[in-house]
Amino acid sequence: MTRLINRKPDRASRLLLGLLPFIIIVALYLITSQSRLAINPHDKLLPSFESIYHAIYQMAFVPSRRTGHYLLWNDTLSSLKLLFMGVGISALVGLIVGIINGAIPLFRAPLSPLFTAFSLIPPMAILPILFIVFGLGDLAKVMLIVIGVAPLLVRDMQLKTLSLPQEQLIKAQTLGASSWQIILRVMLPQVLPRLIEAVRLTLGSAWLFLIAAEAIAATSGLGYRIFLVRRYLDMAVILPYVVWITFLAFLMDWILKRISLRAFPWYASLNGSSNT
Amino acid sequence: MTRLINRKPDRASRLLLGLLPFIIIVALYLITSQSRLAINPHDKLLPSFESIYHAIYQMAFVPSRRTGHYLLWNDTLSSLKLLFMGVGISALVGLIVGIINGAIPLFRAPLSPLFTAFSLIPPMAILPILFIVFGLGDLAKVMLIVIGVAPLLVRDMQLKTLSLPQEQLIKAQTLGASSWQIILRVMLPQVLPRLIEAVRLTLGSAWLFLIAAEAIAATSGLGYRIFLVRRYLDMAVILPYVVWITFLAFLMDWILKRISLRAFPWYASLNGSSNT
Amino acid sequence: MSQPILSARNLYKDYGDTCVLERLNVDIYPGEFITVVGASGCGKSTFLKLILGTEQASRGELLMDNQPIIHEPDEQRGIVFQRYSVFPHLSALDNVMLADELSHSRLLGKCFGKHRQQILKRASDMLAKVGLSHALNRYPHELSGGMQQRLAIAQALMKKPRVLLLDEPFGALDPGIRADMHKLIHELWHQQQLTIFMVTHDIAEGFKLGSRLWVFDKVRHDPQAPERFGAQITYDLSLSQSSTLKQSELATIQQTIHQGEPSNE
Amino acid sequence: MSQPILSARNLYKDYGDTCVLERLNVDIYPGEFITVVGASGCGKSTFLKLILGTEQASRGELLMDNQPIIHEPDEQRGIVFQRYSVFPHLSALDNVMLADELSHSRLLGKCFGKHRQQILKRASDMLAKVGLSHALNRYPHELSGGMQQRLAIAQALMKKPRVLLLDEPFGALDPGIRADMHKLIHELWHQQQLTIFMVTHDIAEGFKLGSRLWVFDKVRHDPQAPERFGAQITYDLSLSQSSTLKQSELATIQQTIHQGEPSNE
Amino acid sequence: KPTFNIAWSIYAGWMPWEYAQQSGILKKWADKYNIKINLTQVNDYIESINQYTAGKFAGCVMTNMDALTIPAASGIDSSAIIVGDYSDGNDGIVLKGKKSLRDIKGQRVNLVSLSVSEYLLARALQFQGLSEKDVTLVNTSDSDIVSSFQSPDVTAAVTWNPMLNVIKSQPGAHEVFSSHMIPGEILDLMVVKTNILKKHPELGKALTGAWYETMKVMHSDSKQGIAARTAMAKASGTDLANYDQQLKTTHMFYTAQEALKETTSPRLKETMSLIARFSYDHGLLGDGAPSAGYIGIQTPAGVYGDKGNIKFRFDPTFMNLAASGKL
Ligand SMILES: Nc1ncnc2c1ncn2[C@@H]1O[C@H](COP(=O)(O)OP(=O)(O)OP(=O)(O)O)[C@@H](O)[C@H]1O
Ligand SMILES: Nc1ncnc2c1ncn2[C@@H]1O[C@H](COP(=O)(O)OP(=O)(O)OP(=O)(O)O)[C@@H](O)[C@H]1O
Ligand SMILES: [Mg+2]
Ligand SMILES: [Mg+2]
Repeated sequence: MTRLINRKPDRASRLLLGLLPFIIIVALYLITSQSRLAINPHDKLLPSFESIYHAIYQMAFVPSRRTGHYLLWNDTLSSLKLLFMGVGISALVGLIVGIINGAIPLFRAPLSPLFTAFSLIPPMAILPILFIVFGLGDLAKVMLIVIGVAPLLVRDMQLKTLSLPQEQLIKAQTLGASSWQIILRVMLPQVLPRLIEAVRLTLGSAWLFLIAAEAIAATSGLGYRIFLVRRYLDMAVILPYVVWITFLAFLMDWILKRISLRAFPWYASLNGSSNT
Repeated sequence: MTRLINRKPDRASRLLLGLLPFIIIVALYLITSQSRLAINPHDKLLPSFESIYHAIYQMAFVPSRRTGHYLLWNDTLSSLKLLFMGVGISALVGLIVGIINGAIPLFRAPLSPLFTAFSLIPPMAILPILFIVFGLGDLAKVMLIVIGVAPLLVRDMQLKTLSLPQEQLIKAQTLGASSWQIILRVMLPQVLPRLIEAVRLTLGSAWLFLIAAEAIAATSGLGYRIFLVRRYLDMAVILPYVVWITFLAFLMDWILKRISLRAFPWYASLNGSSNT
Repeated sequence: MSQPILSARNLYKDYGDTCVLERLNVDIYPGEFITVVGASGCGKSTFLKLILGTEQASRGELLMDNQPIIHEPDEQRGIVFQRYSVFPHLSALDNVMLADELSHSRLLGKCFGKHRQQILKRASDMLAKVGLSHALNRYPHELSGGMQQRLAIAQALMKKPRVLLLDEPFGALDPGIRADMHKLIHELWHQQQLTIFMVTHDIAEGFKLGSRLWVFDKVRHDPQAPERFGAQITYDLSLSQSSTLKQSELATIQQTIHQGEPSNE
Repeated sequence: MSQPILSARNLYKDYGDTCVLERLNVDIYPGEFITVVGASGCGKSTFLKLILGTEQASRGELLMDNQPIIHEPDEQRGIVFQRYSVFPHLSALDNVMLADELSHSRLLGKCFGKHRQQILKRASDMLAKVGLSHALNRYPHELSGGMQQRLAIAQALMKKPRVLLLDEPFGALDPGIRADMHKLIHELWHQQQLTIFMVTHDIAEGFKLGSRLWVFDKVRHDPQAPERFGAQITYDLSLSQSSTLKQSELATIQQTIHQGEPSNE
Repeated sequence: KPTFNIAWSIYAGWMPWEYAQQSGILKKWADKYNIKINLTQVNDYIESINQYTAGKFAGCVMTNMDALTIPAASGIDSSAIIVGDYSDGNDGIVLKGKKSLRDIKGQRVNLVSLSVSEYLLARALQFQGLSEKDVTLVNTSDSDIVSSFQSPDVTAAVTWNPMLNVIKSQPGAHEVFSSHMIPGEILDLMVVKTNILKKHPELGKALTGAWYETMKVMHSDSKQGIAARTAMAKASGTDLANYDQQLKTTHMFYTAQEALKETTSPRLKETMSLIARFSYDHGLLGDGAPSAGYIGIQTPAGVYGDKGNIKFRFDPTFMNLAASGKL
């Protein structure tokens, strides 16, 4: 009679148990979908797996009649491009401003409250302003991501920089380091792995902003497609797109984790949270 | 010639420096607004401070002729109600499922992968599905918040529970604690302050989801109002609403921080990150 | 002599291909104070975990009162670790009260009213014994390292464990405080008639405190596969006779312990 | 005797209303090894910070070579803390090379080619001196506590500091390793003709290592306002004459140090 | 009491529903037929139709085109019981800095894709002998089309009121085409599920009765009429003057007779065939649709398309009752 907290399933049963909820979900979907389709064969809400498969085939492997593109790949490419630009710019801003804020009190004093305020503004509320300032092209979408994500990264990098042990900075000074050298050789390398971690944490928001922006004004993209086909309730397209986006999000997270482990072997051991 | 990193402004200059960027922003606004209004006095894009003041007065202190409500307060109340419900339910789910996942391997095996998958789905993408499943009432809005926030909280609580030193759990067992007692007296109280912290971190997303949901289906609420007047580009209403939302977000964050410091005096000292 | 409280019979412990402990055969009798020294990584903590029940033997058996030992920590075996032994979210008093509260209230793990008063009384007495009467309501983070370890000991003693396990309990303390703790644990051992099993890095501590000293070390070495053979008990000294220990032997022990420290490689 | 390298003249240090150090008047001469003991919280680290330049005197002055000391850490004053003294993101070699790299490349703080080879040579030699030749490419987290402190010392010595400040450098180490470190630091002191200022909690360590021992303690007490008066140097012993120290005095010192530890309140 | 949920969204021609609810007219008629009607405002027009299709509402306001492409294409048999108005300039194409529709060639056009806006654009291009290939469509949410028009890189937009009015009033903006030029093609309807209507004809009666009473109030220039229109203006987020201007470009059928005339004319069938073809060409009838006439559309003048698969009906029964005063 071991305690519940001490009973540990072995590898195989863990795998099985892990698959279980997904199998249940799929089964539930199949049952409700079939019962709905039995009543109304035109029902689009919970399409059968055949129609979903057909839709995927159409989107991924048949060029669109209107544009000649393979829609799924085209949408993915265009979304990923914007996402990478937005997240890349945010990371750069977060890194530079965050380190400067953390390192130099004279910069921190004016910039820290500003970015704190920025990080509290819900970006969706200022969408109209964004469109007016940045137009309707890709720039506005990238900027929405940047405005939504960069202030968070700035704050995180600033905190991380500030949390470096004071002892290290003193030590560096006794070794003759200038402010610039301390930033470059002590702060920057120690803050980089945390940047990757922070980017991983904000990737969800970045996707969110991208989809929201694409829903509002776009000519392609994963979010665009979902909100476009919403006009005729085409769940056979929406569902695989959602799964696809989820998979992409998972993949990116995984790749970033790998990179961090590879590039900063000393980090994982310092900080248990890196395997979040 | 002290190093830049060692030059610290005193309290007064820190305050002044902190205000500086905000003053600059206001000044810039005034200048561009005036120059635009000089060209086109009907310009709605950057309204003068008088029109903004007038709009605030109308929204906050004159009862609407139609419904007899003070619109601003009415909107605030209705938004806050949904926000609290959504965040409250998420926190509860996060706490309960998170602790159970963290404590009991047999539950963790099936639930952890499920919630990880959930946390990767961008809620905006399934917005259309949500409305169809949960209808257009408050439920759908609350559910959007829950679906967006709860999986993150579950994962965070699970990690926090798992990160409790193994030594503590062993110690509790040598004191005769059952699994249930360990959850109740060792895990729960130690995880609670982290819950507050996690809620603070996800509050921004919660606002985002609320505003997005209100934009699609609502008859009152801060997000609703912004989307309603957006059609007329009524910046005199949008701008104060954005500032107001930002202020509310700040206030909530501040209150949660206070509560945590008060209720869990032992936590701050354990964990430097609580003054985030 | 009385029945042994713990006995290892041909005990092996492997982690995968790594053999950590090899063919241990040993008895521990009630009232003994066993101190254990050995190189870092030689398996001292592992043996302690076997007694505690958080690890299981790979081969052979570990008996408590001639019964196979329960494979889960329980109230018979108290433990004090080097760190993390007290609950940071409970005041000193609550930390010590916890044990009784748990056994009196199976559902809530918390007592109220008269019950609580009784438990409070017992806990205060125990805290007085370890010299913490003045810090009843402080949280662990408000206590110094030494005070935290006193608290951990008080907490463990509330259950009257048959065996008290200590894993380098004073390793993180300053020398002065360490001496105080030695006095305390020695007193408690006598007063409460405990059976104590203590792992330490400090050989002087081992000699000073224990009634019996074990040295863990590998007897056999395979240069190609260092993980092939495990550690055994190479010295088992009854410390009443320790005066007869030869100076050369002492030096050997000293060296044994330090060979695990990488800075001397 | 030569010119004092450091001298305190009527030195006071207050934090707000709390007086930490009170009217210090003292000289330190080149080549001295000063060990400082005193109760916890009595201001030992504060005095060290004053020398380091990270804190400034409230009244009076602190002179280095008869000049007001620079209010910022610089290359003349090396430091080793109890923890966090090495950079976790650099290998042992990089940690030690850092000092030279910084001075050769003002812009990048990183050297390449021939320069790098020279620096690498110097750094390896220094690491050999502290016995870390076998761990050149390991990261700090792969080193034991003792090895990390060796690394920190090697790192600080690369700059040939005029004063080497040590704040409880061995406080977190096990007794065996501590003894090794004592040997090392004593050798380095002789070889490199350093001036060392070392804070410690272990009075035995203080006596064993230093050429001069200070005891910090409050002379005056105001029971109503304990923060009113600061600590002074109550004993200043030249350890060549320490044999003349009376047994009773030693006991007093011992007691002084421990009165700061809350567990004895 | 049987209860029915009806959805509506903000649009000049549908604001009377809000007033009918506010003023108690709707409740009066519901009580008369002993039913309960819950009117729900949905901020996002498309979402309201989706909800109707998914089964959350018994009825919903929508245009003729959306009624065909969303509920009917999803197999939900729907009946339009009230033809409220047609857009008579309420939808328009606006160019920035250009005055002729021809100039639209090669531009990026911002509009809500697959909506009546795209239909309007397609019709306009037809007039010019152009096709949709000559422009690039940028799907733009209706609530953001106004703010996006402020940015210099947006030069062409198709939208409806109230956004159209705001955009038109921008300096340099010219309306080059509007629904005024295709009268009667964009109809605004009250659509109810056919099976519910069969079971509960009193729902149709109550809705129709309330609608035409509201029409009467709103059409007059009496104090009450102005008050009613002011309330509608407020509810849509604007003022009376602006709302009246929007009404000018909305051809309201203030009486049941007018509405009937439009509904029973053979032109309706032609219009619907145009729309069906447009929808088919754009894949709005679903991947499975073999032809434009795949979904049958019943009008008083006859059925367009497959008679065996009628999913969208113009049902003049209730307007007839209203016209003859039998409600
Ligand atoms: N869970 C585990 N899986 C694999 N190997 C382990 C595990 N736990 C311990 N070991 C290995 O077993 C050996 C003994 O570990 P143990 O912690 O018992 O040493 P120790 O004598 O307590 O050392 P120290 O003095 O450093 O505390 C080590 O080599 C360690 O790497
Ligand atoms: N920045 C500060 N602000 C206010 N008070 C401080 C500050 N730094 C130190 N003190 C106070 O000054 C006193 C001396 O601290 P200091 O760290 O010098 O003690 P110490 O002798 O090094 O103690 P320990 O042996 O514990 O390291 C303490 O009472 C401490 O609370
Ligand atoms: Mg161990
Ligand atoms: Mg100190």
